[in-house]
Amino acid sequence: MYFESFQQLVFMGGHGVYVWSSVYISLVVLGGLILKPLCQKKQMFKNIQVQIDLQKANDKALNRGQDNASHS
Amino acid sequence: MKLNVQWTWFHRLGSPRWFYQKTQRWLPWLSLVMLTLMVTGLVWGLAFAPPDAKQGNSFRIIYLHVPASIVALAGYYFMAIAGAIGLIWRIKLSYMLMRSAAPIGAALTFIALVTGAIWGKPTWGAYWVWDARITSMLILLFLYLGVMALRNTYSNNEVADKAAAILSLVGMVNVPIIYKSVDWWQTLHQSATIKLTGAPSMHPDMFMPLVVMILGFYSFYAVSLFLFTRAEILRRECRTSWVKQLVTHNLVEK
Amino acid sequence: MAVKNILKVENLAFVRNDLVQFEPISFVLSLGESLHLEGANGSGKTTFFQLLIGMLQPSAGKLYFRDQLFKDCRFEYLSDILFIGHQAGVKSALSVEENLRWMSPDNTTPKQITLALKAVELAHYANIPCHNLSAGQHRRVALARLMTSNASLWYLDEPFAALDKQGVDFIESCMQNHLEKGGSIVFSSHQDLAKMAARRYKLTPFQEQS
Amino acid sequence: MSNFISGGFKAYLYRDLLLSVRDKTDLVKPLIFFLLIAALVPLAIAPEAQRLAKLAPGLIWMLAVLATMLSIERLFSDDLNDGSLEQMLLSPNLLIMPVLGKVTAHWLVIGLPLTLLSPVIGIWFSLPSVAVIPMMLSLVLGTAVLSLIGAVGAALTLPRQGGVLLALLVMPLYMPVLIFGSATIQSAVDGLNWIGPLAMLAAFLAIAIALCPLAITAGLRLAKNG
Repeated sequence: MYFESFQQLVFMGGHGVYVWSSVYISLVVLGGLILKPLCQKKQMFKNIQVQIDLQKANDKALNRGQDNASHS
Repeated sequence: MKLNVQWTWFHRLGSPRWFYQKTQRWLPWLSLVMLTLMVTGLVWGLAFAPPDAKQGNSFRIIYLHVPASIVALAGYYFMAIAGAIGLIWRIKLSYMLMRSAAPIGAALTFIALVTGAIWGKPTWGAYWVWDARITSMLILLFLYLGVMALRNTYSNNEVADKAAAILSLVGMVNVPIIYKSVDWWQTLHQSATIKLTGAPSMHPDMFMPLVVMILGFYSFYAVSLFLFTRAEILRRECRTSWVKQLVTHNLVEK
Repeated sequence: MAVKNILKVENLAFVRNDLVQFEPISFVLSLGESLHLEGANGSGKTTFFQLLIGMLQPSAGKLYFRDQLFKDCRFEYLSDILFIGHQAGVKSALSVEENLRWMSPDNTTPKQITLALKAVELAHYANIPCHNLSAGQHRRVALARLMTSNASLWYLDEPFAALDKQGVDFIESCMQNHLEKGGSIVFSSHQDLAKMAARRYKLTPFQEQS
Repeated sequence: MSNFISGGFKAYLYRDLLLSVRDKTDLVKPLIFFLLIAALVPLAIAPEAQRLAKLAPGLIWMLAVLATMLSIERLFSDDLNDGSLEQMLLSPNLLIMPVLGKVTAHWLVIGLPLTLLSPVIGIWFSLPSVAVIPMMLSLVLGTAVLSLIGAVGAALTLPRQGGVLLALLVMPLYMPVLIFGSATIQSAVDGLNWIGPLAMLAAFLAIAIALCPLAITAGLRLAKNG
């Protein structure tokens, strides 16, 4: 380890604030690039599930309609 | 009479499904590789590598600035080539790859710009210096924003992809011209600024973490691209049966 | 040997935003024959015309012109068709006579131009810039092309829309002597033709093959 | 007056020139914009001659870029609205020639007058007289490249006629032209050899003539079903 103590690692001879701020910003943006598609995927799954339920609902309604027609 | 319609576009629809299943298996391993590369590169560069003689420790920002700008530029070429493949062979999957590559490239260019600006403060005393590298990065960001903005102006999917592909191809021809002319412009107004990224002349101990970080960023690009493209496939194929099965199967399993 | 059928369409279909626009279309059009395309609004008639004139690439199916695939004979095909769509294509800064001159083939003589303008009752507007004219008159300038064009295949997308009595008669007479001269026409319209018998083709929405 | 069916470069060039001559306002607007902004600059910055002279090369080129961008937007949109673009796309022969005809017409109507007007700006910004010839030469070549690249942007943003979108698409592509254009004038002012940057501008023009029509025709074909 180039630096003797953890405290020196953070301070980095006066330049620590610049280095760690750029590291922080980069990690935030990189994290965003991973999390955004994952939430999009979760969102898409929910939408499609809603669509499927909707379709199933009106299919059922359709069949019930045909049953009444055939009975009466 | 069964319409034996030879739907040329049917079999092409299959490839997004193949991509979805393939990435389902590769993603865990690839993200593992990405994580190890990034962590080792960062720790090695920030904690173990010796500081630069002139710039001191602020030099360590190179381990973020240089990989981000390299992958951002390579990402633009990847996007343009994916667009070209889409245009020539009308493959939907390559359009989706192109569409997903744009935001990642723009984000990486943004990282390169921010880290470059922060790095400029201790080295030249000002946050923004019209250094050749940073100016070209700024223009690249505008190119990315142009492609993304154009992508959203068309409502019809097919046309939006084609327009974005054409623009990224026009951009691809211009990127080397822009880089060379900005470099030439830099020499014309040569102020006494040291070259920000003297990569090869560096000490091997400094250079090795840089290579690891570049590989880390490339694998990050791949992981993020796969994730974005998978979300794009779900959005475009939500009416197809295989996606519906996928959703129902997935919910039952969870 | 004169090729008998001038146009053959095989299962032509188009997909927009993953929605198939209409049931795949197949028909054969021979010389001297006209085809009346019918279909409700939004059933894809205009899209089909765009496919016919090569503006849109079909997602499936083939198009043959004089028994040659469209891709191989693009030049002959495009120089031998006349397409009049919803938009008149008239530049408002130019005069009526210049506009018709611009839209007619090379060898049209000035006499033909004035004859055509007289037929659509625009003769005395010849030198007036088009921005003074109404949309209906713009449409008549476009329809005057029926007199001056020497294309053998006509594509007319709802030519009778918003036209008065003489306009409809003018178009029907043009269509009739075009057919007599051995040309052929594909046109779409919501009203039936008084004088002419034309083969009908119904455009139906796409049924999902379950 | 020939026609669109067999007519190519000459037909569209002649027609567009006739159209531009017919409605004068469209012709004069960018030129007045060019002079107007040039007149504002000394008020905004400083009337002293030597400070303006330092800014002159870059400013002249900035104005040329903005004037071209202002006028390129309407190159294809009028044709799309009245339907003549559809007829143009239907012409059997190559679409590249009509497109080149239209862009040349735009250049003759906007680029050339801009170049002939630039000495006036040179005088206003007390540009040394030795730099006037290089300035005009660089503007002649440069405005042609600006028109060609602007036409690509106009074709791609055709259905959604957004001024800002066109600027966003086209500005990055204008950067090299801007750099070498103002460098030509700057090196002439400094007494250096200005043939080099001028040759680069000529090279950009050659590339633009070769490649831009391909992108323009592809963009136009999209506009119909946008």
